[in-house]
Amino acid sequence: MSNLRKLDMLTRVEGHGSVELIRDGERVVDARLNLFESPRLFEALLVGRRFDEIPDIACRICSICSTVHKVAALQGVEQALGISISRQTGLLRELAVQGGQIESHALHIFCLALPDYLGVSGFQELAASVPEKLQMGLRIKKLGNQIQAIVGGRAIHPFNLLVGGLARVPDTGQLRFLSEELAAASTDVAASIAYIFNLNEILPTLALVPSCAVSGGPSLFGDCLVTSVGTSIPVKQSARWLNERIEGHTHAKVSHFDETTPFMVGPLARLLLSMPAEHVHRFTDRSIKSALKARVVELQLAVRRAQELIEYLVTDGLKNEPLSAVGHVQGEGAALVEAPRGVLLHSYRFNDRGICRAANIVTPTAINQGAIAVSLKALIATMDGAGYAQVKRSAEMLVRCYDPCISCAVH
Amino acid sequence: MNNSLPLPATVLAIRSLSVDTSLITLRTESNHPVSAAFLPGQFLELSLPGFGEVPISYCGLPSSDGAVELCIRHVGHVTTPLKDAHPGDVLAVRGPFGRGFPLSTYFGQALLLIAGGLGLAPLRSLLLALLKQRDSFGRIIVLYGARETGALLFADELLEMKKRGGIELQLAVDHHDQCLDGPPGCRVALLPALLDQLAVDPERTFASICGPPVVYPYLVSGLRQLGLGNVQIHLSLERRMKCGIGRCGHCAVGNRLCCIDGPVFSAEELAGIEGGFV
Amino acid sequence: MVALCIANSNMAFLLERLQQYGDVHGPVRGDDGVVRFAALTPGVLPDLSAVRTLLSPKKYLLHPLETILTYTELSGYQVPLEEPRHLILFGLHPCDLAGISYLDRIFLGDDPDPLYATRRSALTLIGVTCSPDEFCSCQISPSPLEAASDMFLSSVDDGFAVTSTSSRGAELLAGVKELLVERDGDLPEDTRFFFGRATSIQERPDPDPALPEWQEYAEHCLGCGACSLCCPTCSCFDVLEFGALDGGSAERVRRWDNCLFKSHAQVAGGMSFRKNRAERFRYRYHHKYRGFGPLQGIPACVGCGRCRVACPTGLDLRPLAEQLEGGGS
Amino acid sequence: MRKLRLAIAGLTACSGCQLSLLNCEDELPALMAQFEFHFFPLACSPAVLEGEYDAAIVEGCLSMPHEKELLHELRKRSRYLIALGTCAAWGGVTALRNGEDRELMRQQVYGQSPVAVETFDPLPLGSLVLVDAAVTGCPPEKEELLKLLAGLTQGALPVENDYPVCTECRMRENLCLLTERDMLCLGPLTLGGCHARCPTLSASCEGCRGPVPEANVKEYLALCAKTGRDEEAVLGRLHRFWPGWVL
Ligand SMILES: Cc1cc2nc3c(=O)[nH]c(=O)nc-3n(C[C@H](O)[C@H](O)[C@H](O)COP(=O)(O)OP(=O)(O)OC[C@H]3O[C@@H](n4cnc5c(N)ncnc54)[C@H](O)[C@@H]3O)c2cc1C
Ligand code: SF4
Ligand code: SF4
Ligand code: SF4
Repeated sequence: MSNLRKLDMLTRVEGHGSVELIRDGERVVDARLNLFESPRLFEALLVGRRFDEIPDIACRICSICSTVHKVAALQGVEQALGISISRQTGLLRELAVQGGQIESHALHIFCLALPDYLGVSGFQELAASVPEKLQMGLRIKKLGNQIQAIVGGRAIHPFNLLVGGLARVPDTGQLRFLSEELAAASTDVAASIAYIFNLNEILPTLALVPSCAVSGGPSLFGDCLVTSVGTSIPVKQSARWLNERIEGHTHAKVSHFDETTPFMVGPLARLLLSMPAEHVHRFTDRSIKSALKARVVELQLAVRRAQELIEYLVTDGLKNEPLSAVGHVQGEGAALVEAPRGVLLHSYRFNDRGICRAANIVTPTAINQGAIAVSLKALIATMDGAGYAQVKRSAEMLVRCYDPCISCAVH
Repeated sequence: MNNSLPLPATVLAIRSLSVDTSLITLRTESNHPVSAAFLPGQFLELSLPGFGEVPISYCGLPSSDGAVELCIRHVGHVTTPLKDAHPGDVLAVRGPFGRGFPLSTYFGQALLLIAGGLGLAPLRSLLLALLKQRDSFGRIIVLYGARETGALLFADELLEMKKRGGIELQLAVDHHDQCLDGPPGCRVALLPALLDQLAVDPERTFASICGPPVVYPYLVSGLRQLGLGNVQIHLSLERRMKCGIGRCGHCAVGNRLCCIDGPVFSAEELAGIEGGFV
Repeated sequence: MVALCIANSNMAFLLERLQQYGDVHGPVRGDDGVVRFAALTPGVLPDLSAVRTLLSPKKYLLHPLETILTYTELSGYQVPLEEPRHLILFGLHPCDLAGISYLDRIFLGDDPDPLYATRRSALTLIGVTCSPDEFCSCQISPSPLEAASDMFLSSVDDGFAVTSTSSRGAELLAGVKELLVERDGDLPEDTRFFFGRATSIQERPDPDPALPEWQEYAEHCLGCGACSLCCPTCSCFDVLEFGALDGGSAERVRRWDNCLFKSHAQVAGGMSFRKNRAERFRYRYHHKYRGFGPLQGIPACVGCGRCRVACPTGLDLRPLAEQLEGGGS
Repeated sequence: MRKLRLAIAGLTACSGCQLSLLNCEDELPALMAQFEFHFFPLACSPAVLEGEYDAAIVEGCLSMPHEKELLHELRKRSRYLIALGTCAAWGGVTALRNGEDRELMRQQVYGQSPVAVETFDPLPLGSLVLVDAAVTGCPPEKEELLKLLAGLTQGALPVENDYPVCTECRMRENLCLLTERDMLCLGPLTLGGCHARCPTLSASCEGCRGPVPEANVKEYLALCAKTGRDEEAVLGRLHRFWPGWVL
């Protein structure tokens, strides 16, 4: 059991990691996030598989983000092989991704993070202390799953999304049902915003590193990366720019701007880069502790956007379409999509038989490691003199602000 | 009559007979056919709520007060949790089902009861029925074998019957070492070998058999050597059953359904049928 | 002879009228080309030229998966009460009618199955003439099973002659009378002719296990279950019980089974009475061509051809049956 | 009534099986009434194993030494150990290239840099400890997961299926994608229980629930060969969720 105790698992996050405090005598001088998730070597698993298998396998990187992984992989493959998809397919994919966004955010806010704010251990205690809030969160979460299930065929690992289109296009009735549910959910979402913004702060204000997001704003899709320092990087160059490096204490690669500057991706980064006017006044402090607020605001954006998408789809009229044809078997391509936790890049190269020769997947939590390190350092600096347990608790809460998804990070 | 609905049956007593076998006494509605009107060799369907239903042979005699004795080996999904049954627990039963041993044909005849392992359960019911009218039958010979001493069921009861002179009894176990502290007269032998030294009047003897299916071919050929005809040999078969009333389609033996045409068949009926003795 | 006839052009009105007597279901061709028995709602017309549906009408009487008992600590086991909804099955071929009469023999009688009996009593059967294709075998070995219906539609030029064959049928016929026209002429013989004819088969020895066919079947069988699922007379079912999340109540379900599955003859401890697939094929053969228990001597195969069409590897017991059963009696 | 104590743990996996549990939004209140989720690091703090568990429900396969330790520990403390999902039951998607040179694969991802990760070819739980029951699927069906939990409240483990996806597909009267559309549907070889989720939407079964007992791979390959499919490609496809297929 010795090793196990040493593991000291960070809880209420996806995957396996721990926050390690570094001490100098009695003083805590630094902290770092260790990811000891098993590297499943997905990029190697994908090598040798045919192009149409890539998205099915790649989405298994992570369940919470499976829809967005699937879609990013699909678009990466399609980019590589010159496959153009219909408007309908594009809209449905985005709808599924918005569903994933809703589910993931609701899960994080109401099951994983809220206990930090109320000083409880998890959803069981929430059910005892704030049952209506938990119920509200679960209702929103369920809606996110319903969207993913109706479009993707299943809430986790959506099989209905294929290279070039969908196996079965949902019918108008199903979308109308979702539309009604979404309309009904807006009350819950508004109540959630009010509730979350009124929670007591649990962390100090800590300076932020620069932000980075995919260009499309609330659509979550786009063809370049934009940053708070004014850079704009087209998808083709983003893999090189994201510049993954291997660092010793983690199984995940780490990304840095210009070799050295860490940056942040995720809900807060997205909002800071394209803040809807109605929310500007709510994010004046520019601190990572606002990440939860950013998430709940995004919940609202996602619900609205999903309604909009359904409106387009229903107005266009849903029709069964054949899968788009493959343009060429050989090629290279990449796609960027905003996952719930930030920028996600899938990039692939195929040989003349359509077999994958190289795969590169960059995930938000991997990117965020640098930002997390900076935040942890800053936190430790503000807590000089605090006891080990207290620092540890705060450090873990801080890490949770990034809602790390460690399976994604390590894949 | 509705044979599809299990009726409540309360556990009156449960007694362990061996490591994996218990005798459960249930109380059902009094004067209901499920407890009051069955023949030895027939079976009922026993339900454990939440787990399912299994066919179980009657192990005792019909009674008017609703009591039913069942001997249950704890081997799987439904039967294992029955090990933890307590007096007062409510199970459910439906039955009686199937064709039992032809008691009326046995009148005036000598009986050779051959049981292997758990096969004693239905034969105990038969034996009790025979002993109730002891004078109506000739010799009653019981050959009973089990894996090991500890697996011999109802050994005391059988020895007691023997002491009272009601039956002739031969006990046997498969394994030598465990036999040392076995009941008096227990041999180490395989069940078919018990037939070797047996002398019976082949004209006036019927054999009733229940045991593991593997021994059936050997027992039948042994009995044939003793001079018994196929019509004088009755075997109780075990098959997968899901309804007990001839519908689920699992238990057919040749053209017959074990649950309604059996489980007791004559060797005549089974002769030449694929899987009949297996 | 005078026959009452419905013109093809009046079919939609006939169905509409029938809907007053209950839900009407019939063979409907889906977008995917599959023909299934499904609701004939206004605007949905039956495909009366289709030779066969994927599943047989047994799905209405014996659901693929259904709760047969519920259990609560308070009331013990109970048969779930079902509101018997009147259902008119429209466009049944004689083989399917015979299939239903086979199921009736198993599930009705002295001790009827409560769910089956409820549904059966609410069922009206309207048969229709068919034209057998190369997969059908009713014409090769006639069945002793009756192709009994309440009403029957015999194909005549541009329509059908309608006859009632039960009192329920007569009632319906009276109700749709205005849609029918009287016509002179004899009704053509239809495939009902092949049913209810042979009385019983003679005693035959068990099929020889040494025949090479068994092993061949076994090797090519994927064990997918299609053959028995779509068969109108395969009615093996498995029974399972599930406890509920409240920790006390439970439900017992039955589910269509297939004699080619591993567990079909398996008992506690993993021992099986039909360990290999070749043995299981003989079992299937026995059931389809010889009959079990009370239905001994009554071949269950009604010749609809579904199993041959459905089997992904094209397995077909028929040629062997023709050889061993001598082409019927 | 005493609540049943559960340990819910994830080994090498995507957390999808655990998420399937959290996706039972409607049933969570009923579940909380019956169970104490004592060890459930994904959703509850702290992650400390303590005392005995009525059941340990374990997601994921084994691929790192400390996971073996954790699994032994869970086994020791639990009355039932349940493999949740295809990774736990069969190895799953991560075992796709089992048997190949792991160091080479590592280099394909991490290059030459010396990242110190001790991993081995992914193994199902049953290779190390006794598994009392498995709920397969990638991800597992909510319905089956709930049935498992409901069963536990009454002391029952689920009864295994032995029929393939095709059986439920035909029950739903779907068009057969394998025979009518010439698609590489793995339904005939895959354990049923998902109500033919994928073929019902005209998507091929990708075999996510692992092999059905008595799967007839030889005949399946012969069938594929008839329509001109390459055996290598079919086998490659089969290996997606279980590396153990043999002819
Ligand atoms: C006519 C008859 C009389 C029997 N009498 C007795 C008896 O007196 N005492 C006793 O202990 N056992 C008896 N058995 C065997 C008993 O029915 C099985 O041990 C029991 O069904 C096992 O169920 P399980 O759920 O515990 O085992 P599992 O192995 O988990 O069984 C799963 C399912 O398989 C079927 N099954 C398994 N084994 C058998 C079997 N042997 N026979 C029929 N179906 C089976 C059942 O439908 C069961 O629900 C009898 C069987 C038959 C057919
Ligand atoms: S349809 Fe064919 S392959 Fe499928 S179980 Fe029946 S015989 Fe076997
Ligand atoms: S579509 Fe697939 S699962 Fe369905 S019957 Fe055909 S092969 Fe089987
Ligand atoms: S159809 Fe196949 S791939 Fe789809 S859920 Fe079922 S087993 Fe998994």
